[in-house]
Amino acid sequence: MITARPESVLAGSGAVSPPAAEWEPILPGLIVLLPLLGFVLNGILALRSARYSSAALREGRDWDPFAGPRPPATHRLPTWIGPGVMALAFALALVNFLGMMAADPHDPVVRSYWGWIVTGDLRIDAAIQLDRLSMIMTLVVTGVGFLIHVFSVGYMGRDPGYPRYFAYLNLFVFFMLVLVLGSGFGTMFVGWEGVGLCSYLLIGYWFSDREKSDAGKKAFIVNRIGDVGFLLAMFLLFQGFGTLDFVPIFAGAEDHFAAGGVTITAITLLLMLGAAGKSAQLPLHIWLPDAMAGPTPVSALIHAATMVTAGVYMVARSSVLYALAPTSQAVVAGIGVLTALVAATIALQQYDIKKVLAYSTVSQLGFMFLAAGVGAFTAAIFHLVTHAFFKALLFLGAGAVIHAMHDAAHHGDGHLDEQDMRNMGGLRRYMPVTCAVMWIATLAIAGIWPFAGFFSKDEIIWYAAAWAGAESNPFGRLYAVYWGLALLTALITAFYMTRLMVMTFHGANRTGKTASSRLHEAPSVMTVPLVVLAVLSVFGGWINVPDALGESFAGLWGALPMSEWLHHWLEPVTHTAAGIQVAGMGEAAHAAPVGGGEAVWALVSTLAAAVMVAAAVRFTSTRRYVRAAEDPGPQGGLRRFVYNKWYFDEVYDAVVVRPVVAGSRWCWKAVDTVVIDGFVNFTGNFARLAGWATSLFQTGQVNMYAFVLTLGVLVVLGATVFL
Amino acid sequence: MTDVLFVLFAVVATGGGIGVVTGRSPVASLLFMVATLASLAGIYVLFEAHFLAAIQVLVYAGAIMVLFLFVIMLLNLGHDYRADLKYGSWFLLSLVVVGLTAGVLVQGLMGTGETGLRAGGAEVAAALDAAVVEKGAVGVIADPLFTDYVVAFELMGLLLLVAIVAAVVLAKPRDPEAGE
Amino acid sequence: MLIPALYLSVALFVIGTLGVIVRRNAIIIFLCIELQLNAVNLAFVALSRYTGIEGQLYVFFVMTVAAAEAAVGLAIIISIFRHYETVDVDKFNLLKW
Amino acid sequence: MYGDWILHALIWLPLAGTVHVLVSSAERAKNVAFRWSAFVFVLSLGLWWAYEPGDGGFALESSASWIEAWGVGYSLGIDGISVFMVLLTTFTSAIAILGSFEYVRTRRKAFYALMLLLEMGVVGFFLATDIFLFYVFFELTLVPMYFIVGIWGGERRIYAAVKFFLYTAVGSLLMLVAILYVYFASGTGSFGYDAFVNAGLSLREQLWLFAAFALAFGIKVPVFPLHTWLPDAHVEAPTPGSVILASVLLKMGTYGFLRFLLPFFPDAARHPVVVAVMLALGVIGIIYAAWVAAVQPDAKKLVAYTSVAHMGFVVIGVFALTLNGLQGGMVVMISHGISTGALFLLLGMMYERRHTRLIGDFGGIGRAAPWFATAFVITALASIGLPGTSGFVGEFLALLGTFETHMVVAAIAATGVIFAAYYMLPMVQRVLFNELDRPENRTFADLSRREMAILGPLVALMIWIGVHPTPFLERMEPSVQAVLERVEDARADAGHTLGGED
Repeated sequence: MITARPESVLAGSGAVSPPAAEWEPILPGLIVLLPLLGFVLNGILALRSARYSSAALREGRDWDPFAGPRPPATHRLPTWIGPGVMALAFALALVNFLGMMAADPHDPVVRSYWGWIVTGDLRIDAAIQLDRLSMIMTLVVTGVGFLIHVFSVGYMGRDPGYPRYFAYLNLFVFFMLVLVLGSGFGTMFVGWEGVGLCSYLLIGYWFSDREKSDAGKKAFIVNRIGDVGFLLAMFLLFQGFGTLDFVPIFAGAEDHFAAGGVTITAITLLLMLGAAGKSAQLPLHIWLPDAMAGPTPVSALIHAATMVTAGVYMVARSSVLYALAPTSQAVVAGIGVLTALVAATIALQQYDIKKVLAYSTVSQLGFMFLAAGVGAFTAAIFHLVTHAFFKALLFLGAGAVIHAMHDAAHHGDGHLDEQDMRNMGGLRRYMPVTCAVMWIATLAIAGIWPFAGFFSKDEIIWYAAAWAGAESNPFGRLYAVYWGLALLTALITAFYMTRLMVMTFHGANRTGKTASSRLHEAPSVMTVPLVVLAVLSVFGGWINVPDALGESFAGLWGALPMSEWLHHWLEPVTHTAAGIQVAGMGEAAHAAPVGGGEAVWALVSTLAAAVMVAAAVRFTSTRRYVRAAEDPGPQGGLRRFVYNKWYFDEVYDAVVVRPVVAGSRWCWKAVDTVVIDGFVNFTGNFARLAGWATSLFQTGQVNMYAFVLTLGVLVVLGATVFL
Repeated sequence: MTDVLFVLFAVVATGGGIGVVTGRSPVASLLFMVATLASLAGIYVLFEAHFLAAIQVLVYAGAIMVLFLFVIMLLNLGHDYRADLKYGSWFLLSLVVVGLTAGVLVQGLMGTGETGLRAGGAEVAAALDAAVVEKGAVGVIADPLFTDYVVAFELMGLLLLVAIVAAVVLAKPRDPEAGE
Repeated sequence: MLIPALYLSVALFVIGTLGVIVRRNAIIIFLCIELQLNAVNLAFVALSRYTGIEGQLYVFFVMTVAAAEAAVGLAIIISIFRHYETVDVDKFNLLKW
Repeated sequence: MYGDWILHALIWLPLAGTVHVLVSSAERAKNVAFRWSAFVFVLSLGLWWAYEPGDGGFALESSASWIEAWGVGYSLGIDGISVFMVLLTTFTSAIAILGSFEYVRTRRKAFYALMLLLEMGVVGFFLATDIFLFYVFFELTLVPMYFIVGIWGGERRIYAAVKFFLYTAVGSLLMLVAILYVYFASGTGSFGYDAFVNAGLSLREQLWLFAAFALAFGIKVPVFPLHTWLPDAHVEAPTPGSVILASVLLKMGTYGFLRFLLPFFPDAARHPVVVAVMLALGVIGIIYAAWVAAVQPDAKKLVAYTSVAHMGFVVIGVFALTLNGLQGGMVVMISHGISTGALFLLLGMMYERRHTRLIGDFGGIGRAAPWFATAFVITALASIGLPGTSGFVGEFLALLGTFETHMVVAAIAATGVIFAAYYMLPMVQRVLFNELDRPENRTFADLSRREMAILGPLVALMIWIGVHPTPFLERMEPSVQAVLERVEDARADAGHTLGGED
């Protein structure tokens, strides 16, 4: 049943292909299937428990599964099933990863299970591809996913829809793994839309709330706009290659397309449209902040660590194609850096703790696209990984804060928005662990040495500079601008993150007297994942310490064999793209950055970030905040403009949504009802009118009938006789 | 001789026909009709159709006309003597149309009939006469009726049966008590 | 004699037609229809001398149909009369709905 | 074991069922009808194995003379295209009958008799290989549907039924003229399928005849400007009527495209103007219907318009004249039959419970009826073509096939994917999600066992076709290929035809 496709032999037939060590993955399909199993089991439990709640609803009483001394089995079992399958999947992924490291294979291993769509010359297999890139992603998805599942046990433990929550979450991981492990664009698209579905379901998890289910819907529809781009790109690829599998496409792309040709540019731009939808990049970023309506662990898993990075993964996966289309790369980088900047400015003025983090995510994703746009695909993946660690940590930390605020709000005086930072302040006293780990994440995202974000973000900015300086880069000046914007954004990032921390954890408490007495640290089932993620946020960056830094700080780094480990690990995946880029722009692309060595830049940027952090601490802590209910909101044009998210939603509403709805109404009321049905009914009425006119001849007078009959006979006879 | 008789019968038949149309009372029209039927029976004899002539008188002039007469009397019609003939422009118009129809028919007869029909007519007539001699006036009709046309004949019987039932059902006075 | 008989047939037929068109009394209309039938019968009988015995057979059938028709038709007239107290075809228009 | 008798049985057994229903009591009618239809379905399942794809020609053929003087035959046969249509018909008929148990409460005998009669007509239509016979069955389906809408329908049922009847009749009469023209032009004195395929028509003739056939089938499909009968008929029809209408009757149009239109008039079918017109109508149908659907207050009308959009994918798939496009069109037909049928059943269940179809009257049903909501969401997702469900496979292939020959058309049609979400998700939200603010919705009963038995197989099929469509694709491929080759062969020797004419 399980057979290796012969194509796997063809893989990497490009430049240098050292004889690959034989490597047999252990039950790779099971990694994907385990979360699906979890979904099925939890789904059954969810449907069972829903029967009880709906029955109670019909009888007009409330059903609280946690009323008794022990919750029912439907609410106990998911605790073990949900995180359990994730633990197993992670363990299996880890085993396979270690096996891969040991064997160090050069070529991807493709496992095909069945022919999914097989017709004519089209063959899309239900197949998974294990290579260095997909294994890294699998580890992130299952690893971070597992931690978030564990955190969810604490966060969602008292929710009546507990089993349903885990069913969706497991289903999401399943689709995410399909996306990551799929062996071709076709398979990837299954995961691509599948995660969109789960995102839809999870954002609208509390579906009785209109706003939340609106947000889910918005996410789905905006994602679909991107998906159309993905679809069309697939069609173009199929037309070019007759297949959608990664291996033959990437192996043949160089021979097939002229660098910078129209087709390849179209393909990559369309793919970028898909990526922009999924990863919330500029024209299509509007859904992600709304998506914060979902439970906070969902925001951590889907809207920070994994799903939204799918676009980056896809672009990195298609590195060969992008390397062949410099124009598209410029567009990708431009979209990325603009998104990063816009989102960062918006984050400056938000008060909702999750909204700040959401815009921060959009901004960081922009950085990843910038990386892909400057050909630094490894850096993109590197930032993706570190971002998964520290952003998941930030979201989960925010979740812990909201969790505490939620309990406080229940006992507080009057209405209290539990996510509004103006209602927080001074939480450090109540939740020291959360505060500590979130500071680590903040320093990581701000780019302070030696936290994870420093290495990854710095690499991106460095590459942008390198491309701006590359002599034969047709868009050199553009890249210089990008580089400047990226730097600016990095500084803003440090500022708004510090603002968030100070507003939440420091200064005076604004929760209210009665409420603040209920504030508490999260239970250990939530804090342990936080601590694990904090550790990863510190050390995660060490997997790709630049050689330049390694040399400059030889004494410090000599002990670590990790120098540019990720870069080397991904080499088989990215070397074709790198080769193309080197051929196109010369070695300069990877040589000296603008004005000086890498180590110098690293130092400067760390210092700059540190200054921003200090400035933000000073600025924020000296400012007096009032509670949300009493705050009139930001004053002044620019602030209001930023606070209202640059009015993107309003503009889209006026330019897209309203015209489409109005057009729909017009089609219905005018075209369908008046024009087409008008014509149809006219023919009907015309026939009726003609019938009425003819019926005037029907007098009921027999003599008349006989006369007309005779007349008819006369005519017929006359015709036969005389004609 | 036959020609004379034919002319006589033809005149009576035509006159009777006109009488039917113009008769002032139903009974008068009926009697004119009987005259027409009788003279037509005479013409049938001239054409050697003895059996038809007989049933023309018996069934048509006798039975059917009497049925008409019964109905007229049953309904007590004809006392008002109201002229139910439509005079005026309607009559003239009808006359024109009917006249034209007659003209067209005559034209058709003159154009195609004579020569075509006369040819070969003699042998058929002779054969027919021989058959009458051989089988008798009834036999000559009965023979094909019960052989080649037996299905049609049986259907005729069925039709008559249906007609009788229908007539009974239709003419039966509706009993208001039955609540139909 | 054939051709004169056919001319007579034509004459009787059109007279009958005229009667159907211009009379109001349903029974007389009916009689005129019988007249038309007889006109056709005459043509059949005349032509049977030139085409064969079938002409006479048709006359036989026509007579039978005429008898059936008379029975049903008169029954209809009776039932109409019961309802309308008249047989003037201008007084009722059952053929119009 | 399975000989040509199976085809005869599939046509005549529903008729036997009709008689049986008529002689049984009104109470038992539904059970009798369901058993007959279930029996027919089980019998037809054998075709899945009995039909061997082979060269794509007709299998299990049988032929008898019917009206000898005109060369009319009672000829049946099955190929990779019709086998799925027949299975879909027998399957949805059984499901629809089962789904009508609660809905139909008056004149039950007549209703079930008509349902079985309808099944017979549709199966006959799909199996006939004689054009005269096909036409007879084509018209035969019209009558039961007319009565089903007209008697058991909603308030404006008469208008809807007459509209449905007249629309269809207009098209089919023109087609009859066209059929007779081909019959006389072919000069073989036969209504057999091969005689029509090899009629040797000139391009000019083909274009006119194509127009007549396309009108008849286009009304059935329905193609864009001819679609307004559909929303009315769907809204007024009783649930099982809607199910059959959407699942099967619409497929008669697109099946007609594949079976008759393309093979009979290949030169016309690939005439650039014709292709452009048909593709344009298909694309307009996709976008336009999606837009109109999105603003419907009546859930049933909304789903009715989505049918137009889905069938638009079939139209572009077919007239792209590529293997993938045709295959995709076929899969969309099957998938639409299942998912839209299921949607109509779900709407019927909503109507049975609340006696309203207005979307605004619902809200928060997901809390009151979780099983119902689950089935609804899965079906809606299949309808908008989420990968892993049947809808995706079809739309993907149809779009891919179209893209191969007409890039711009496919690109525009692909936006239909967005608009599918635009019409479907708001309905899902407003029915299932949002606040449960109406007290009468609190007692909205969840699925009964019978309803689960109805929806279960449908949902399973949606997922099966979505996950593993290959058994379907490989069975239909040779026949679809044969249609395509017929069109392309004509292209090969069309040089002189084109030169000679016009």
